[in-house]
Amino acid sequence: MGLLSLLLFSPMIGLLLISILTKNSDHKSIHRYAVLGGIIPLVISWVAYIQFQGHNQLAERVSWFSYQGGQQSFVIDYELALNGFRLALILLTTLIVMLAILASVKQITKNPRLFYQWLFVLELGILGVFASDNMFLFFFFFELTLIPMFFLIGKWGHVEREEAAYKYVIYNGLGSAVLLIAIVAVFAQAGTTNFEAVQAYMAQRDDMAFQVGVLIAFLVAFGVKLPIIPLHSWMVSVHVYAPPAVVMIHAGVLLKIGAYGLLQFGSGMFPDAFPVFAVTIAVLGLINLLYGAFLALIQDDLRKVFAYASVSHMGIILLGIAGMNTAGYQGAIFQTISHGLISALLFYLVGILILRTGTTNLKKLGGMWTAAPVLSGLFLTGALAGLGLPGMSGFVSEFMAFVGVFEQLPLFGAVGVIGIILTVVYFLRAILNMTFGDPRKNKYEKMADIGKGELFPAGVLVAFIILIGVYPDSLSQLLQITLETLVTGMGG
Amino acid sequence: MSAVPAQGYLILALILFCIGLFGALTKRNTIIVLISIELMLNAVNLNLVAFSKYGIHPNITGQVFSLFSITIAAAEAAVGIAILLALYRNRRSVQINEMDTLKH
Amino acid sequence: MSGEIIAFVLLSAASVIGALAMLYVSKVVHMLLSLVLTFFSLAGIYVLLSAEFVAVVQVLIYSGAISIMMIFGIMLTKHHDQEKHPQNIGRSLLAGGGVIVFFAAVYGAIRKVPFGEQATGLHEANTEQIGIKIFSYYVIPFEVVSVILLAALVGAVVLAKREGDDQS
Amino acid sequence: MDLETLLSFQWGMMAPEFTILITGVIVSLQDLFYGKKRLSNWLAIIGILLAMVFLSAQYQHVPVSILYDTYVFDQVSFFFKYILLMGTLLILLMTSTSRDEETEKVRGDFHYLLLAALLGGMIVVSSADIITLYAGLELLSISSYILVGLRKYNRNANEGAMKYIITGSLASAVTLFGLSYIYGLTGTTNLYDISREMSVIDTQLEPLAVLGFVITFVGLTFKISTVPFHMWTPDVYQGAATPITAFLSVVSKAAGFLLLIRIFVAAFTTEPGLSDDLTVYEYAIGFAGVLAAITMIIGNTVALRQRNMKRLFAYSSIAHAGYLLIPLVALSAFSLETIWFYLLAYMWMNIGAFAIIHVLIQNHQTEDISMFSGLYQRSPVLALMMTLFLASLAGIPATAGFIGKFNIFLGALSADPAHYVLAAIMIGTTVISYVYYFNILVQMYSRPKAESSPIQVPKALWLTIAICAAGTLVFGLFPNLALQFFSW
Amino acid sequence: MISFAWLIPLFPLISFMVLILSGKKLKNASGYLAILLTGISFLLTIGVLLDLRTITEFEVIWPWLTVGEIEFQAGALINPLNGLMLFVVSFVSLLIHIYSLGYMGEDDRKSSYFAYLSLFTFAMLGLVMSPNLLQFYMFWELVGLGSFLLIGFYLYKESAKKAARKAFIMTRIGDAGLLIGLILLFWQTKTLSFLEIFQAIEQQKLAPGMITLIAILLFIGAVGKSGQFPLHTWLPDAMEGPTPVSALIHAATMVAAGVYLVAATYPLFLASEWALIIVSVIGAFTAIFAATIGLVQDDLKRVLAYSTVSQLGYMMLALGAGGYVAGVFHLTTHAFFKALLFLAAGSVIFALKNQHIKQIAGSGKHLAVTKWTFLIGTLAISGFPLLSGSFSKEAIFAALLEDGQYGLLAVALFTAFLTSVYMFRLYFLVFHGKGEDKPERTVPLCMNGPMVILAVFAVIAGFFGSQLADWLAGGQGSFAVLHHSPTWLIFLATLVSLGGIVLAYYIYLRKQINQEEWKETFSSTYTILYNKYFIDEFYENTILYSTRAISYLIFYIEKYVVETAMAFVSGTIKAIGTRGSRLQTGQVQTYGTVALLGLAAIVLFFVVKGGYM
Repeated sequence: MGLLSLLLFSPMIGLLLISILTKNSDHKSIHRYAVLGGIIPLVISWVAYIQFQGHNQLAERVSWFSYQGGQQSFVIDYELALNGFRLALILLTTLIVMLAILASVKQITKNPRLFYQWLFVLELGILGVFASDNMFLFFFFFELTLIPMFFLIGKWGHVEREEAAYKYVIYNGLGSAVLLIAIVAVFAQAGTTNFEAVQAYMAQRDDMAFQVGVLIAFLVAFGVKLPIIPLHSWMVSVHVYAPPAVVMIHAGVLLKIGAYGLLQFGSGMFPDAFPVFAVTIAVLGLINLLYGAFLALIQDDLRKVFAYASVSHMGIILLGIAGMNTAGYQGAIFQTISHGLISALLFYLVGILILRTGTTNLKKLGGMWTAAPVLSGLFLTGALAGLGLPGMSGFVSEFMAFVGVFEQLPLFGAVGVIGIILTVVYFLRAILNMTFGDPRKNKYEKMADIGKGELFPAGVLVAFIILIGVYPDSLSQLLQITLETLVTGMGG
Repeated sequence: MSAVPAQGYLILALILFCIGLFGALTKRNTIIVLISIELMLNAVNLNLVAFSKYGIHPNITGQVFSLFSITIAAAEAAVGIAILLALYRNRRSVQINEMDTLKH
Repeated sequence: MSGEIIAFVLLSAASVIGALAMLYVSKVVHMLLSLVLTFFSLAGIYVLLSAEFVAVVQVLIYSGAISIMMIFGIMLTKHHDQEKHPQNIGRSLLAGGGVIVFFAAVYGAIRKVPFGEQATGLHEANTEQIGIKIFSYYVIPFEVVSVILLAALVGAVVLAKREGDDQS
Repeated sequence: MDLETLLSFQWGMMAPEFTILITGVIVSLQDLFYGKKRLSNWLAIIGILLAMVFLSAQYQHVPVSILYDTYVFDQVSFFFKYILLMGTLLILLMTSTSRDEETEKVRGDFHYLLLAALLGGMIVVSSADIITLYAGLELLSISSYILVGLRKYNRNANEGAMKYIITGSLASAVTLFGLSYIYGLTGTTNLYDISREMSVIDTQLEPLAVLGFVITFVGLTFKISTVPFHMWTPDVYQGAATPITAFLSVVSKAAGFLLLIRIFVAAFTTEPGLSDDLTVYEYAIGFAGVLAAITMIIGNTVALRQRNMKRLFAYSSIAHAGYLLIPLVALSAFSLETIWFYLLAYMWMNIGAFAIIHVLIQNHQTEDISMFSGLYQRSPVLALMMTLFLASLAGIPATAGFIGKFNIFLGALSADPAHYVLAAIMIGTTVISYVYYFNILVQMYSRPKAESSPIQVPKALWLTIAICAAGTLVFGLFPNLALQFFSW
Repeated sequence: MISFAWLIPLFPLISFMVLILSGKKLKNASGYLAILLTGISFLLTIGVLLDLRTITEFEVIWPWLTVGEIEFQAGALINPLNGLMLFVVSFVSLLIHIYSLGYMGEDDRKSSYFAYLSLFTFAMLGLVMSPNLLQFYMFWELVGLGSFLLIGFYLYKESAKKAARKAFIMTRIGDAGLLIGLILLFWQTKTLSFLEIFQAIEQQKLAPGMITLIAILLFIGAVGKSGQFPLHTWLPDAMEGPTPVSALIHAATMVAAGVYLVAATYPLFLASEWALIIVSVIGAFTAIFAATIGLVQDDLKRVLAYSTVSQLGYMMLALGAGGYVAGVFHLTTHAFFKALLFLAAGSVIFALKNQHIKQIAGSGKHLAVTKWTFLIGTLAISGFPLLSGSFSKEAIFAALLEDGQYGLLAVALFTAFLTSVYMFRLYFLVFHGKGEDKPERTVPLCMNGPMVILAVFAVIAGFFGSQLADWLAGGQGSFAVLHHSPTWLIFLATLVSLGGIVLAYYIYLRKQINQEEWKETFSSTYTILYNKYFIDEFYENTILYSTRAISYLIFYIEKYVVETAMAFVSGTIKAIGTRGSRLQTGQVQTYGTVALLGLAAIVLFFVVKGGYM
C-alpha cells in the first residue's frame, strides 16, 4: 500500500479505534480517540507533503475492473495521484477535520461516538475525492460523502436540521446525478476515466459539441456543490442548521470540491472547449458575488450572513476561473484554500459563540467585546480575512482572481470589484453589531471569553491565513506545475 | 380447400380474447373473473390451433402448445378457486371490489 | 366445403354468443353455463381445424373439469350471488374503451396478413403426432407440468382445507 | 424417438434441476410422513447447496443443449441459476428459525412450494423453447401464488394471493396471446428457429411480428413488475409473508428478466427483421424505454408516500425493475452482464433489507416504518447493516448497487444513439429515491427507540444478513470478481 | 544604512505583535515598548535619510507571489519622496506615541491602543516605501485597518462603531477604484513596479485614453483615502477616535497617503492632461467646500477635520496643477501643523473633557502651552507670513499661476481666506473669553513635549522649500521644481490670510459683528453648511437606500422565485406520487384496466406507426 492509499484510508484507523475501544457512555475516551484519529491523517498528509516537496511523484495505480464491449474496452483503475492543488486541498482537509474534531469535543454531547464515526467516513470520502486521479474514483468518493453529511446535519444540527439534511441530499444528489451522466458519457467515448488520458483522447477527437455538452453538465454538477446561484439554497440551510463543527468541514472543504471539480474536470480535461464558457462563468460568478453580498447585507442571523458570504466568495472563485489564465486559476485555487481556512475559522467561532449564548441572532447580540475581547477580536480577524484584507489569505486570492479576469473580461472584473466593497459592508455590519456597541445591551454580559484550550484551533487557522497572506509563495510554489497543466493542457 | 380464411379464426380468437378481457376487468364475482380469464386462454388456444393449420409454417406444435396451455390453465383455475375459498372463509365475500384492504 | 363455412359460422356465432351472454346475464351460475357453451363451440372449431385431440381435451377439461370446479366454487361460496351492474362505471367504460382500441388495433394488424399453405397432415394420426412431439421435444415441459399439477394440488389442498381447530 | 437418442443427451447437465426436484419430493414426503418442520428446512438448504455444487461443476463448460435445442446450458443460464439458487438459499436461511406461527403451520408446504418455484425459475432460465419456457414460468407463478396465500388465515395474505393470481393469469393470457402470434409467424416454438425464421421474414408479416413482440412484452412486464403490469406488486408484497416477498422481489424477478432476455434478444435481434434494415427488436424496443421511464418515475414517487415498509420496498422494487429495463432498451454487448450484475447486487441488498425487516416485523408486529425507530440504539449492528443495504439500494458508492447502476449507465450512454434522456430519468428518480431510503435512516438513527426490549435475531438470520452484507460490500468494492466470473 | 531600510517598518510590527499577543498583561509597559520600537524606526529613518544624500534611489525586492511566468514582488524602494515620507511618518508617529502615553494613560485597553497604533505605523511606513503598486495597495489597506481599529477604539460607543464602519467602507470604495486601476495597469505594462511603470510610460507603451482611465481610477483611491469630495464624509466622523489618533492618522499621515499616491505615480498623471485637470478641480472644490463647512461646525475636532479635508484639497489642487513640489511641500508642512493643532486640541479635550467649542468657550486659556502651540498651528495653517504654511501655500498659488489656472487660483485664495476665518474662530472661541471651566487635570509633560517640538517644526519647516525641491529633484527628475510666486501674489496671499484673521477677530473676539444676526440672515445657507451640505443624508437616501432596496429585492427573489421553483419541483414529484398512490385503489380490476390501457396504447401506437390499419 502506497503512501497515498495509506493517507486515504487513514481515517479508518480513527473509526476503528472509536468503534472497538470505546463504549457509548464513555464520552471522554471517545473524544480522546477521536482526536487521535484526527491526528493520524494530518501527520500522514504532512509526510506526503514532504515527500512531494522532495520531488517524489506520489502516484498509485492498481487495476480495478474493466468491461469488454465489442471493439472497445472500458477500463477503470484504482488510480491515485497528487499534484500541488490536490495536495493543498488534502492538507486543508486533514487540518480542518482535525480542528473540527477539536471543536466537537465541547460542542457535541449527543452520541459523540456515532458522530465521530460518520466524521471519519466523511473525511475518507473527501480525501478520496482529492486524491483520485480518475473521474470514476472521484465520483465514487464524491458520492460517498453524501450519507455521512446527511447524518451529521440531520442528527446533530439545530432546529430545522432534518429539512436541511434532506435539502442537502436532494440537491447534491441531483448534482452528482448530472455529474455521473457526464462522467459516463465521457467514459463511454474514451474508454477510460483517467484525467490525462481523457484529455489526450478529447484533444485528438476534437468533437466540440460533445465537449461543450459535457462541460455544461459539469458546470451544473459542480455548480450545485459550489454553489452557483440559483442552486444554493441547500447550502444556506446547511450553514444555518448544521452543527458548527460540521459546517467547518462543509464550508471549509466540501464546497471546495465544486471548485476543484470545475478546474480539474473543466480545464483539466477539456482545455480546448473550456474557454468557451469564460463569459458564462464570469456572469455566474458576478451573479454569485453580488447576489450573495446583497443578501448577506440584510440577514439577521450571523450564520446566514456567513452563508451568503460564502456564496459571494464562491463568485470570486468563478470569476477567477473565468479568467482562463494562470492568474485567474491561481486566484481561484487560492480562494479555495483561503475560504476554506476562513470559513472554518468563522464557524469555529460561531460554535464557541453558540456554546456561550445559544444564539447567533444579531438582534440579540451586541457589545460583546467588553465581556469577551479575544473572541470578538478573533471574529473581527475572521471577518477582516473574509473581506480580503491584505496580509491575509483572502486578499491574495481575490487579487489574483481579479487580475485573471481582467485580462479578457475587464468589465466583469470592474463590476466584481463592487462586490468586494459590499463584502466590507456586510462583514462589518454583522461583526461590529455583535462585538461593538454598548456592553449594557449585551444580554450575555457575563459570557465567558474564549478559553485557553479553545484558542488553539482558532490560532492555527489564523496562523495559516496570515502565512498565506504574508507569504503567498509558500502555497503558490506548490501549484505552478498544476497550473501549467490546467492552462495549457500540457506538462504535468 | 377450406373457404374459411385463416383470418376468420384469428378474428374469432381476438373477439373472444377481448370479451374475456372485458369480463375479467368488469365482472364483480371473482369466480367469473377467473373464468373470464379462462376464456382468454381459450382464445389463445384457438389462435395456436389455427396457426398450427394455417400458419406460415403450419405444424403440429401449435396443438401441442395448446394442450400445455389447457393443462396449465386448469391448474391455475384450481389454485384460483382454492385461494378464493380461503379468502371467502375469512371475508364471507366473493365480490372482487371488496378486496381492497391493501391499497395506496 | 361450404359445410365447413356453415359449421364455422354457426360455431363461432355460438361461441361469441356464449361469451357475450356471460357478460350480460345476471346470475353467476348462468354466466358460467353460457361460457360452457362457448367452450363446447370452441371444441367444434378445433375439429374444423384438424385438431381432434385438442378438441377432446377441450371438452374434457374446460367444459368438464374447469366448469365443474367453478360451479363447485360458486356453490361453496355465495351461490345466490347476483351480478349487479358495475358500480364503477367510469372504469368499466375505460376498460371497454381499452378493449375496443385493442381490438381495433390488432384487428387492423392481422386483417391483411397473408397466410401461406395450410397443413395437410394434421388429421392423420393426430394424437400420435402430438404424442411423438411431446415425448421427443417436450419431455421437460411435460414433466414440469406434472410438477405444476402436483404443486397446484398441494396448494389447493393446503389453501382450501378447513382445519378442525379453527372454526372461528 | 428411441431410447438411444434420449440417452445421448447430456442429462448430467440437468443435475441441479434434478437435485431441486428430488429435494422437493423428499421434503414433501418428509413433511407428509414425519412432519418435522426443522428438518424440511435443513433438507431444502442442503438440496440447494448440493445443486449449487453441481452447478459450479458446469463453470466454463461449453454450451450444451438437449432435447433438440429446447433446453440449453449456456453461460447465461449458468449465471442466472446461480442467482436463483443463491437467492432461495438466503431466503431459506432467513426462515429457518421463524417464530411466526402462521408460517409455522404451513412450513413443510412452504419449503416444497419454494423449491417448486425455484425449479420453475431454473427451467425458465435454461429453456430455449417457448413451451418449456411457458411451463417453467407457470410453475414459478403458480407456486408463487400459493406461497403468497399460504398464510390462509391472514386476510391480507388471501387478498394478496387473489390479486396476484388474477393479475398473473391475466398477464399470462396476454403473454400467451402474443406468443401465439409469434408461433403463427414462424411456425415454431424453438427460439433458435424463431430467430432463423425472423431473419427471412416476409415484409407483409411485419404487423404480426411487431404485435407478437409488443403483446408478449407487455404480458411479461407482470413478472418483472414494470408498467403497465406493475400495480399488483405493492399489494402482493404487503400481503405475503416477508420471506416470500423477498423471494418475489429477487428470485422471481430475476427469472422474469431472463425470460425477457431469452425471448426477445434471442428471437428478435436477427437482421434484417423488417423492411428498413432494422431488426424487430430495434424497431420496437423504444416503447420499453418509455415503460422504463414511467416505471422509474411511478415507483420512486409513490414510494415517497409509503409508511408500510413492505409496500415501500414493493415500489422500490418496481423502480429497480425500471432501471433494469434500460439495458434492454440500450442493447449492447454487455447488457446481459449489466442485468446479471444488477440482479446479483439487488439480491444481496434486497434480501438483506428484507431479512432485517423480517426481524423487525416479528419483533414489533407492525409493518410501519416506525419499527425502525431508534434501531441504532437497540442494535447498532443491525442498523449498520440496514444502512449498508439502503445505501446500496440508493446507489451510494462502495456498494454493489452503485456498480450496478454505473453499469446500466455505461450501457445506456455507450449505446448508439446514447440514451441520455433515459439515463437522466434514471438518475433523477434515483435521487428521489434517496428521500425514502434516507427516511428509514433517519428513523434508525435519529428517532427515539420505540421499545427498549432487545431485538431478538435468530442466528440463521444473522447468517443471511452477514452474507448479504458481505456480498453488497465485496461486489461494490471489487466488482471485477463478478465481472470476470461472468466473462469466463 | 539604506540597505537596512526595509527593517524600518518591522519594529512597529514587532511592537504590534507583542502587544496584541500579550493581551492585557503589559499594562503600562505597553506604551514604553511601543515608543521604544517606534523610536528605533525613527533612528533608522534618520540613518536612511543621511544615506539618501548620496544615493538617490535604492530598491530591494524579493519574490513574493509567483503566478505562472509572472512574479509579484515585495521589497522596499527608497527615493527622496519616500525618504521624506518616511521621516514625516516615523517622526510624527513617534511624537504621537509619546503624547499618547499621557492622553491614554488611564485607559485600561491601553495595550490594545498601542498595538493598533504600532500596526498603523508599521503599515504607513510600509506604504511609503513600497516598490510597487501591489505592495502599496496592501499597505494602503492595512493603514485603513489601523485607522478603522483606532476610530472604533471606544467600541462601546455607538457613534464610534458607526464611524469606524463608515471609514472602512468609504475608503474601500476608493480602494476599489485603485484596485481596478492597478490591475488595468498591470495588464497594460505587465508589471506593477513603480520604476518599470514609469519606463513603460516613457516609452509610450500605453494608449493615452488608457492612461487617463488608469490615472482617474488611481485618483479615486486617493479621493477615498484623502477624504476628497465626494468620499470625504468619513473623515469628520473619524474624529470619534482618540485625538492622538486623529492627529496621526487623520491629519498627518494616512489621509495624506492619497496625495502621496498621486505624487508617487506622478509621471502617470503627467501623461494625461485630463487626469490632471480632474485632480485639480476635485482638489479645489474639496478645498473650498470643506472650508465652508468648517466655518460653522461647533465641534473642536470636526472643525479641524474639515480643515484637514480642505488642506488635502489644496495638495491635490497643487498636484493637479503641476505643482509637484508644492503639493509635497504642503503635505509636509501640513503634517506638522495639523498634527500640532490636533494634539493641542487633544490637550484641551484631555483637560476639559469636552470638545464642544461653545460649551468650553474660553476655557482653553488656562492651558498655557496648549494655547500658544495652538496659536502657532493656527497661524501656520492660516498662512501667516514666515510660518511654514505660508511658504507651502504660496508655492501652490505659484504653481497655479504658472499653470494658468486662474479660476482655480481664485478659489484657492478664497479658501485661504476662509481657512484663516474658521481657524481663528476656533482659536478665539476656545482660548479667549470668559473661560469659566477650570481644567480638571493638568496636561503632563509627555503631551506638552511633542506639541512644542511640533510647534518648532511648524514654524521652521517652511524655510526648507527650495532644499526640498532639490532633494526631490534628485530622485524624480524634471517635474520636481518649486514654483516661485511673483511678489504681488505673495502680497495678495498674505493679505487674504491676514484679512481672514481680522474678520475672525471682529466676529468672535470683539463680537462687533453679531454672528447670530448672520445666522438669521443667511439661515438657509447656515443650515446647509451646518449640516455639511446634507451629503450624508443624500448618501443615506440614495446609495444606502438603493442598496438596501436591492438587498430586499434579492431577498424576495430568493424567497419567492428560488424557493417557489424548488417547491414547484418537489410539489410536482409529490403530486405524481399522490396521483400514483391514489390510482392504487386496491381494486385488482383497476390494475388490470391500467395494464389493458397500457397495452392498448402501445399496440395502437405500433399499428399506427407501422401503418397497418
